[in-house]
Amino acid sequence: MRMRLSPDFIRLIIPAASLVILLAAVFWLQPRAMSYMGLNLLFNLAVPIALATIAQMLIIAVNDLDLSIGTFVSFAACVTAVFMPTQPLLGIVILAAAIAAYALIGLVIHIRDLPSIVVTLGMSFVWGGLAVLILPSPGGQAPVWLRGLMTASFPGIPFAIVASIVIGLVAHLLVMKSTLGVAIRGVGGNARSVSRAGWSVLRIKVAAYALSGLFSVLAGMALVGLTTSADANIALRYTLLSIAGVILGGGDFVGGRVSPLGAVVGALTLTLAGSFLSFLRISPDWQIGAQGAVLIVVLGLRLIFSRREA
Amino acid sequence: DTSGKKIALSNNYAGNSWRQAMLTSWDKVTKEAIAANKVAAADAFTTAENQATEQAAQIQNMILQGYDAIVVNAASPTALNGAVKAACDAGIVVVSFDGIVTEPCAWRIAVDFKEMGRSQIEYLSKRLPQGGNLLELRGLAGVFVDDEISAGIHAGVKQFPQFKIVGSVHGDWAQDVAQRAVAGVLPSLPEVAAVVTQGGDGYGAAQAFEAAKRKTPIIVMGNREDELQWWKKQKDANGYETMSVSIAPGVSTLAFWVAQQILDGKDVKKDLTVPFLRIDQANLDESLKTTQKGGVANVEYSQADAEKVIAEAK
Amino acid sequence: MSTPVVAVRGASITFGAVRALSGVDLDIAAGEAVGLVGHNGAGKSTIVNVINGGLTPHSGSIAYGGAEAGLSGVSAARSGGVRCVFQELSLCPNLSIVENARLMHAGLKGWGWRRKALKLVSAKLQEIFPGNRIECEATVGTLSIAERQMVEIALNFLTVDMPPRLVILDEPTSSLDSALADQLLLHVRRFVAGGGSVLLISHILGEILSTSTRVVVMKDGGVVAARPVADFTPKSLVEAMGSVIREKTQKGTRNGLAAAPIIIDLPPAPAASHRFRARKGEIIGLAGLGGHGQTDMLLSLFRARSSNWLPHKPQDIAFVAGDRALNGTFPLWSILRNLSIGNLGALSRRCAVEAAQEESVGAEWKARTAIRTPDMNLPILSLSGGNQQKVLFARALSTPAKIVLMDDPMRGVDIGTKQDVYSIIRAEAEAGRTFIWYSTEMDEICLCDRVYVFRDGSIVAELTDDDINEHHVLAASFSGDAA
Amino acid sequence: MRKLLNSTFTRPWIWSWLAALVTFALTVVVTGGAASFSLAQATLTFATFSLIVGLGQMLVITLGPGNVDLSVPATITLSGTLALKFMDADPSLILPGLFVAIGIGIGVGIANYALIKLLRIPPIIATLSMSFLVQSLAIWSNRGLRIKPPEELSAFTTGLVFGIPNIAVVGLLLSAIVWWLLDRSIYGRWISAIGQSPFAARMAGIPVDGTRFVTYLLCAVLAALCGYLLASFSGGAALNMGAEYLLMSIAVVVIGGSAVAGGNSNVPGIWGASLFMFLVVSMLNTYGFGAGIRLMLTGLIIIAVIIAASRRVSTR
Ligand SMILES: Nc1ncnc2c1ncn2[C@@H]1O[C@H](COP(=O)(O)OP(=O)(O)OP(=O)(O)O)[C@@H](O)[C@H]1O
Ligand SMILES: Nc1ncnc2c1ncn2[C@@H]1O[C@H](COP(=O)(O)OP(=O)(O)OP(=O)(O)O)[C@@H](O)[C@H]1O
Ligand SMILES: [Mg+2]
Ligand SMILES: [Mg+2]
Repeated sequence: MRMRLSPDFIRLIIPAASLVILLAAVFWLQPRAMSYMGLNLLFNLAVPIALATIAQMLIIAVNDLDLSIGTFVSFAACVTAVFMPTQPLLGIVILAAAIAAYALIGLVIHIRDLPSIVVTLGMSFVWGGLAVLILPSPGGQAPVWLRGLMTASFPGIPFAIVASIVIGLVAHLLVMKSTLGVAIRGVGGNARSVSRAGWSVLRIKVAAYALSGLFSVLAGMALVGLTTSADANIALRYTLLSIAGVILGGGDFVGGRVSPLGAVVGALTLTLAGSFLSFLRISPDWQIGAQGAVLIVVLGLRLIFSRREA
Repeated sequence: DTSGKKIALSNNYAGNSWRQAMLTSWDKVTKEAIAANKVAAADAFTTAENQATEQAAQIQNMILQGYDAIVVNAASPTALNGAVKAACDAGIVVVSFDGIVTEPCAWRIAVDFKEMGRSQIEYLSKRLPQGGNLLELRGLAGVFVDDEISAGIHAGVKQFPQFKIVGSVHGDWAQDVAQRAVAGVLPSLPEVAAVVTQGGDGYGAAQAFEAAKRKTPIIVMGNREDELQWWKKQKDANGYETMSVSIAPGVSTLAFWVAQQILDGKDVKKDLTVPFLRIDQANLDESLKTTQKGGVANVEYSQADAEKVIAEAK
Repeated sequence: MSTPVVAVRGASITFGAVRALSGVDLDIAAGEAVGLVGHNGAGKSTIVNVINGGLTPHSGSIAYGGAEAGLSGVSAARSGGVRCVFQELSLCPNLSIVENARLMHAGLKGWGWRRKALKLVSAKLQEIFPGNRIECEATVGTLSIAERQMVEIALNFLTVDMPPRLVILDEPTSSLDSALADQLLLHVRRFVAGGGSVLLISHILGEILSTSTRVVVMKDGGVVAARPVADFTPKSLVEAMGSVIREKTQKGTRNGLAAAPIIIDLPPAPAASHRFRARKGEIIGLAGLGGHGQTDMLLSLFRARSSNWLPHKPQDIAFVAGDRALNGTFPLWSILRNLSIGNLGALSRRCAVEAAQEESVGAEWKARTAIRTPDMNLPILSLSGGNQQKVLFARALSTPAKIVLMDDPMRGVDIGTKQDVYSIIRAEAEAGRTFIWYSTEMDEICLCDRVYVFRDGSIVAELTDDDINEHHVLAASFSGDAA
Repeated sequence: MRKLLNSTFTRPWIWSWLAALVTFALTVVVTGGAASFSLAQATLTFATFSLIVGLGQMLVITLGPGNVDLSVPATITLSGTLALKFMDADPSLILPGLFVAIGIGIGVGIANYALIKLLRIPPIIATLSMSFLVQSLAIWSNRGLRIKPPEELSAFTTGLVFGIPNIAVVGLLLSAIVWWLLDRSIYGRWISAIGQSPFAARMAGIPVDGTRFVTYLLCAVLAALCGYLLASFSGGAALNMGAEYLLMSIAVVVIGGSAVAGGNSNVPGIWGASLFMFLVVSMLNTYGFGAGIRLMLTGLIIIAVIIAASRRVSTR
């Protein structure tokens, strides 16, 4: 009898192994990183990416893909930086409306049976436009409490690590353990059987989109807390990063197979990959290429662990 | 004595000739400085994509790497403040240039982008005293430089009300995007007397006018070699006249020397300005000669230049 | 008699040009096992969907005995205690069995639902299929088709906060081997004896006759007969369905087979003793319990003989899928395109497909395999399950391939068509084609010239000629040696 | 007649054409009829570049969920840069320069598929990683210096025949070829089958890997071709010349009515969508909206077109 590793386990072990290997490499290159401050500096910018990755994962879990996460996070960051310090109520209302808009997108996509890629592609222009309208040139300011939260120091464990663990656990409970999570993944796995069991696929999808919007908003706020201000293009890269994070974390594009813990680890890995490269001191010409090479190597690692498929 | 100090360049974008020239200048000047034992190291870093978040991470890594000074061309004037503050707190000197940062603990070597925009209109007011229609070619929406230059242009139009902006398009500072955007609006525009630009997009605009078989207006150029070539060709053929203005990519080397001076214990004001580099009909030929084929008109700075700029600011 | 569990009155449904149901009446009372039979495309799955609430009839009505008032569609059916095992598997492959149970049963909620579900499901699985080795925490995607079918059946018989009143089984045995099928039918009888009702659909008439209390026969969207089971014999049942029973296709001894050249010769697997050999023109059966390596063997044979990189011509090997949805049909395409894809090389000139030739080949095979459709250009999904299977069959047979691999291809094909296909296979084999045929049905195994019995992934017995019978096959699949 | 109308409106590509026509009309209303000819010419010219990359992207997207080539922008940049550097304004090297560009496309395509196949990296991430490498190669190879194309080539790419831009004629030719491939050839059937179910395709005897490989190759070659033409057209290659075409290539495919889930695609739609994408920006520029409003409207119009297009198609 051949050994049977549970697919969930395999899903998690690959990103975790990549992270550990990369971290070891970074420590070796730069022993100074092996400190409280060092870990914080290495990982704190991964916190918003991790949140955005969870947001993307929720969409991927229902077999859709969100190309607007980057602009949406930028938009949320702009709203946070512009309104939160002075008119917190208005800021909250706008962000809540944005989450509602996300839910609405889910609704439209389901009712009209539209390809999510196109709708979110269109929405990425809309969010980008709104962000430019709110904040035509970079600026704004992080609310004091948010800045305080994002730079909070815990004794012993750096904030970035605490935050990542909390995000991972909350997402795990939500997506893997809760009934809603089961329903969301069920829609990704076989929407027809979910609806035959008497569920409203529409509601599940709307919930998934709304949750995704919520996590994106949190990502935008976390980002502002770290950078202290926003601009309309601040998080454009999160779209691709979040997709890469989900895949790196062991998720699949279709079939509702996702792993929240893996996604967070994936986000950390991606962030760490960038640092690893700066520590290597490659010629500027090749620094961009090296990012690609690292992605390839990290993803190539999956091969070692997942030889079983074929 | 700064011979043991290490300086890093944090750059967020390498995707155009200007940035490439900037990196080349840095490389050239810092190599000499290291050879002359002025500093111990001067490494350049570029992010994969033009994103503030990535650059913030890059700066945080530089803190870990133990650089004594960080010279940054920032993706956003404010989004790096968190990382810059962390660097300052770690006792690192931060000098920003071109794309400056607003964090008070950092030094700024600023170009007066507003003035760069306004001066274009001023120049045009001399060429076209009776005024005329303007087409404004902008950069990337939501980016600080774009907003500043555009504000300057609009201030200029207020100052010289005989001009009227009849169209404004975003060329994203990319030649082909600019060409496409201009070609798209051109049919809807009345006679255009001049095109005001943000640098480097003039050639694309010229081609769009040519393709649409419209009369070539006065196009303000941005110091790219191909623009200057085109200008010269026009000048030789029919006495075409314009001006060209942009920030010199070599300003990175000025920032380098300023950082070195600060590390050396010099008292340096937080805000310094550099003039932009302007080319006129008179010095066109000369500038063309010194500009690399396919590159950008450039000036590199020496330690003495830096000392002069610092002294002037006092 | 009390109110029926479900009462369908005059239900009609049309899909475009196809009239799938025309005024069907169907009552199912408590304690009744209704056997539903009919040719492929007769409308069986459609009436199932109507009862289940998934399809609203265009005319006619449907009422559930115990349903709460004011509900409609799926929720009305579910509150009326109607459960349904669909013809195509419908579990979420990415979820665990327990999570699938949660989706299917709204009552499984609150803290500790996982533990509760685990207990309920494993108990039910043991009850229906004693001795199974399914782990309830496993992800459904890692199970074999038979195991998935077992899980789906168990989930539908589950009592969470309300016992099921009517369980619909749409061809539940098509992917189970005979031992499992017997266990299921036994459970059905127990369930019915306990006062539940079952609607059982099957093309295997033995199952219908042994298990149901009443038999309903459908033909072309209408009910043509509905009588107690005692009124039917196998022969009269087939006649009621509109097929004329034919002579059972006889094997007859075929001379000269032993001398035919060997075209496949595989060394035995490490643990096994038997070589796998196939001769030109032979029909080889792969028998044994479901999921013991027969499909894997077919897949590896296919992979070894067809290139993944270069187009190979002429095509040497063809495959008929059993699991249509997974590796058979192309859902966006028409019937014609689904049929012709296997043999495009022959239908084209200079790499361009010739429409006229494609049409004519389509028409030819539509006639030969009796595909029930008004137009070959309709989407493949408009066909009933059995008819889709025929298209896959035609796809393989229309190629010039010398070897045809068949992965339990008669799943859900009605008797009339089966007989037709059997004779086509015979004729093609006479003409020199080799068939390698995995089947879960003993009748089909008995049609083969030679049979390999599989257990735990390797061949444990080889049967020839008169040795091929149910007894020997079963003995080999359980004990591992041919009697 | 009614039936004909009905069947036209169920064509997935009709909506992108309608959208293009409406935006054209709305623009011309402002500019006055006289400008319509030059607007049409500009539209045809610039739409062709999106069209050429869109064609390649469409073939890849047809391969099914998760298949998309994100290395298109970098390939455009690299082929433009290297081809122009190779020709160095020498007219006798125009044809060899074209081969250099195509060679680059082939190289990138092979590398892409090697990553996908050998390392089993999902295509989106594989091509993204590859694009970083290719972009680095472009930076390294000439550090962003702008080299002029040969005079003749530049004249050809900006020239007209009977009032139609040469570039558009090239685009028409390429789309005819791709149309034939998709609609008539065995290859078209194969990619469509793979897009619907790779496993079923394999079992139907289709050489799945070979077909997918050729598809990624075609996409990269088309992108490289676009880079060659674009660099020649705009008077030199720039390191950021491809950036625009990442979202653009995907947008024209989906707005054009190809199924994002794969298996179904069409060429006329890409034409309509390419024209539309250029015209939308022109229209909004013409109306003088600010950047924020313009972006928002672009997005809303795209969504509106998609919703309109979805109405009829889903009746099956
Ligand atoms: N995409 C960009 N993002 C951020 N800043 C940019 C970008 N492009 C140019 N800049 C900055 O804008 C200013 C003006 O640059 P400029 O427009 O002269 O370069 P460019 O025209 O893009 O070069 P090229 O013509 O070679 O493409 C500089 O500070 C430059 O660093
Ligand atoms: N979605 C659909 N669109 C068009 N026609 C359909 C659709 N579903 C079923 N049909 C048609 O309705 C008829 C009845 O189909 P149904 O699936 O009920 O047959 P069946 O009796 O279950 O056959 P089988 O034994 O092959 O499963 C068939 O002719 C089929 O082609
Ligand atoms: Mg430029
Ligand atoms: Mg059926």
